[in-house]
Amino acid sequence: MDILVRAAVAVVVVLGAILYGLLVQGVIRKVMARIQGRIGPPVWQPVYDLFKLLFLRTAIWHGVMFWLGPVFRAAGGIGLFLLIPVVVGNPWLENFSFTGDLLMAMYFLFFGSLGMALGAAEAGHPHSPIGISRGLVQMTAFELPFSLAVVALVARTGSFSIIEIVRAQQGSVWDWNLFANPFASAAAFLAFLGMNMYSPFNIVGAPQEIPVGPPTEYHSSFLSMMAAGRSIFAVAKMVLYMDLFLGGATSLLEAIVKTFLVYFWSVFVGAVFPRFRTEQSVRFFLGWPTVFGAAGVALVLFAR
Amino acid sequence: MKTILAELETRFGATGARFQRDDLASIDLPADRAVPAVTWLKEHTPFVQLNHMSVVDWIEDGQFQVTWLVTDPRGCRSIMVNTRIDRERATCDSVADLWPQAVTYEQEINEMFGIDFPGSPRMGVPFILEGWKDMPPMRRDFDTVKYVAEHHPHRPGRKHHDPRTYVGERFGEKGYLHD
Amino acid sequence: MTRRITESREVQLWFGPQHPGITGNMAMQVFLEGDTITRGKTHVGYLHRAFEKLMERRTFIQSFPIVCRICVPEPDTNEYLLAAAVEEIAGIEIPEKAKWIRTLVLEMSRLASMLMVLGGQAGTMGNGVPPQWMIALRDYILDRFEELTGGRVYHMYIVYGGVRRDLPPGFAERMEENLRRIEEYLPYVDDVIFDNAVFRKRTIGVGVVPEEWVDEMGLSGPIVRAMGIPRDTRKDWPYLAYPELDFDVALAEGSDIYARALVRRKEIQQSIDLIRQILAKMPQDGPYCAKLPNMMTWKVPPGQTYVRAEATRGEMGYFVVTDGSDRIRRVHVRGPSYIHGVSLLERMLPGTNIADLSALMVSLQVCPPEIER
Amino acid sequence: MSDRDWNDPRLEEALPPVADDGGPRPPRLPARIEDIPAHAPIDDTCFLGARKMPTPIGLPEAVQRIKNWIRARSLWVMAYGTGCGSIELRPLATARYDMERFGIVMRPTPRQSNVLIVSGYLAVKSLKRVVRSYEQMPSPKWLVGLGSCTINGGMYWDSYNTINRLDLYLPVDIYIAGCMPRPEALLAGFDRLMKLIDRGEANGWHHYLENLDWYKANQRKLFDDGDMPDYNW
Repeated sequence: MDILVRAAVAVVVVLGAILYGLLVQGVIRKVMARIQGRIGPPVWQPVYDLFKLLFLRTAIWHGVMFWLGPVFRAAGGIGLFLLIPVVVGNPWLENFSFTGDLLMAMYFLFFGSLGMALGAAEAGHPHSPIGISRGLVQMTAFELPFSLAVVALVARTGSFSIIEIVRAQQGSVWDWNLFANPFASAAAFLAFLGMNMYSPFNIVGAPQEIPVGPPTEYHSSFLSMMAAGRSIFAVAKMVLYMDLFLGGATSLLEAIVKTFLVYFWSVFVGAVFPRFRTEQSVRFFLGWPTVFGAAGVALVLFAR
Repeated sequence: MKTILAELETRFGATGARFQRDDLASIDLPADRAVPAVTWLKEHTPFVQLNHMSVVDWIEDGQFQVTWLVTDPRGCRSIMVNTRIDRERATCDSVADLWPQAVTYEQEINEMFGIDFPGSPRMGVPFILEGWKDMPPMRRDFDTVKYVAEHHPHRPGRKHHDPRTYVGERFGEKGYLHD
Repeated sequence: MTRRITESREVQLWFGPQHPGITGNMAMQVFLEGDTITRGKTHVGYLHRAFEKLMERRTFIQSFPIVCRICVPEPDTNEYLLAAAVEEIAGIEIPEKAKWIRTLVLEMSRLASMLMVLGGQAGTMGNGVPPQWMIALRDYILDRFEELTGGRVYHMYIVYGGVRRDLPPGFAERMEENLRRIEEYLPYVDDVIFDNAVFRKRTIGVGVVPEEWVDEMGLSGPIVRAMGIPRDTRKDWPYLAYPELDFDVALAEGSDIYARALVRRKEIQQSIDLIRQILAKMPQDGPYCAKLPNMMTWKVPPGQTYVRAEATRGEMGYFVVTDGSDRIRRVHVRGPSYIHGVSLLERMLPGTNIADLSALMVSLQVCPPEIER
Repeated sequence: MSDRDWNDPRLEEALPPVADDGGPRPPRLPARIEDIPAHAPIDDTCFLGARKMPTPIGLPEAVQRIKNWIRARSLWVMAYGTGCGSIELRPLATARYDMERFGIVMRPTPRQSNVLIVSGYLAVKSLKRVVRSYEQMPSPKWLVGLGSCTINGGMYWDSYNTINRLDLYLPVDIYIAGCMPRPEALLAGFDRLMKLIDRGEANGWHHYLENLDWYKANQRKLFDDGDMPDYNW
């Protein structure tokens, strides 16, 4: 296949993914508003905000790393998304998945946040370092159950290729890892709460404590780039979880439905809980989720 | 409470003991005996709370009136201990070592009236005002209208009415309370 | 700031004045080691309007539009206290019905303010749902206020000698309907706030006020009741129609943020019951305002008094001095936040986690306008 | 939100005219954002790093229209309760008068907000912070004066600590009168502001940068630079 065509298709897919992520955010704001008894913004509101931020101007200078922070984040999101097959069997939507892409995905999951932390630390605003330290601590905490869950899946399929994992789950619904290995799924979905940074795990950008945390000083087009990166990052995470636990998708509609369900899991939890303190959230992730992850690995090993 | 007032009169030469309500008494003390009296009330009587501390500017007599309101929280009684100090050399003993929140009261009084409390921390530390260059604003002789005319220009076209005449001609001489 | 971060072990953080975790408009200058505050200082004065200076320039009746602005969420306590102090000095007896209407208004304002602060308590920990519900519920009370007084927030309803106008016909029924609506929602609020595992984790044992500070610093209100000490101005210094109403002081144990929130939750129910009692026992006829001289030329004999009432935040007091002229000589507002917000908060800052700071501030219910007036 | 047509000329007449009262008032500016001169030279003598930003020119009319249309639909309000008017912002943001319907949300930091609501009286100590917050906001930004106290001092006209006219120190795009304005009044004011932005006529931010010296002179009458708070974030 011509590489140029692949590149063009990839660009289109990435743009579509960003739009989809923004729309998901809009729907989520609508749902939250309904929970709070309000009408809520139009579904297109995140798109408006993105473009409005593009039309703002900047008048401050914090150094090159500061401007590169959103770039790192967007790069992490796009890199993660392009590695994960959205629709298995569709040559255009399988992206650039290859054998062993799960390892790359594990790496990219945290690359964006690390680059973001590098950039935000340049701002000099004390909220940024506090938020960064909180974020990195929490990241290391929920990485453990997530890695254990991934190890369990890999031990089950015996392959690091996401496509292989998806293929292993085809057939009936009971072949999905969600039901085939409930412990690993529980660990991974609890880690997903921390990954999405909705409450009770939104300790990084806690508005009442350290207003919006690391991105305090970001504004105008840099904030809009960060919003785009955040949206595609969210989409990539949704797709990854769909592929790993919900048996992937064989059509675009199926993919949309499943990713939506994956994301709403964290929203419904976040709607009713206040925020953890940092050490409390670390204790949480090193508690039951880790036990579930270990149990998932044990389940696979004894099932052999 | 009568016995305590009598004690104050005998021990500290207090005068003018009177009952405002049956749970609120008021007593006057000379300036040098006031803080010892308040200390005695805190140490030897159930009046352990400093509920309020205030200053009144009697510019006609050239005096400041300092009032401590000490309260017996269990018996639900209060005594207003008043004293008069000279308005020119305005210094008064501090009670900051008796009650920690008195630091804040004395800081504000020092800023708003210019009364000095020797020994109290945060004397001269700005509490409410910032970059204030005029005289202490709560003194009676500080003319706020003149200050406003100098510093905060009005929007032209704003009218002022004297309520005595204006309300009279608007609502009749009775005033508007009885309709 | 970058210099401080790299050079010293402490990070200086200005918590406010522009900070969403701050109630009102004040600032806390805190020094952090990690997430823990080592030392701090409160800065007030951003809302100073010089009420006490302005009231020296106003006639007695003109003071009402000013005093009700002293505390924004709960203006009626200020109006009542000024009226009560001046009436005591001038020796005015207010009619029986005025007493009951004043009690009703005070309880309504307590209920509205209590709803707002309980929602805000959950909001400071990132739970956005209860504030939305509670403030929407508070609007029911504001509607009744609007019907009764004409104003949503500022009422200027209590005047010398009584109140400004009578209850409109059918007020009790509409009030009862609103109270029922509020009581429908309160169980959901309990589920989201008090039965919430994360909320309990965050609040129990956090922000404990030692019991010996009560007499030492003159604390009052829910902070004291959360220690299990039954101290309520409405019981201890009975005023208006409170002695004729039966209610018992809402208490809780533990003296932490959770206990204070629990006290507020109980007092919401208490206020609802009290409003029902008042509307039931209130005399239906009779004058609502005593006969008064012409307010424009009214001169009050010289005197000096201190009156107190139970606001939502604690004991609120007015120290009023008159000198026989037609203007107040001196009025000094003793807001509970004056002690809770400056002295107590500064004393509790060291050792507090930065994550708990705004929660602590809301649970002390600091109201900056009444600190600096 | 409201079925009123703000472009109705009769309404324009009904609005109070700009008082031609000899009071201190900056020079007028072109009404539309497109008519503003391209680039004003950056002066380094300005205060707290407020810079005159060039207005983009050469853009076709349609692009400006689209920009304004989107700007009007995403207003981020800075959550800074400077006065007692902010008590009515809570009902405005919550279930009864839901301002998020119109894309108006509260943002906690000035760097990410476009609209600054000065909710009521401003003490001098508070005005310093408001000026700093306003200058930290990225352009284009709008300022809403809420309550009578920002218009003419309201009931605090003779208070030594509150300013009487906000528009001497900061460019006010729209005033909402009342003490305090009801949430409906706030919604109407926001509606008006959106219409102005949509028509590209709400350019008080540019007015501020064009007449920076005039505004700074007024501010320095109240406080000098050395008197500003020591933190700059």
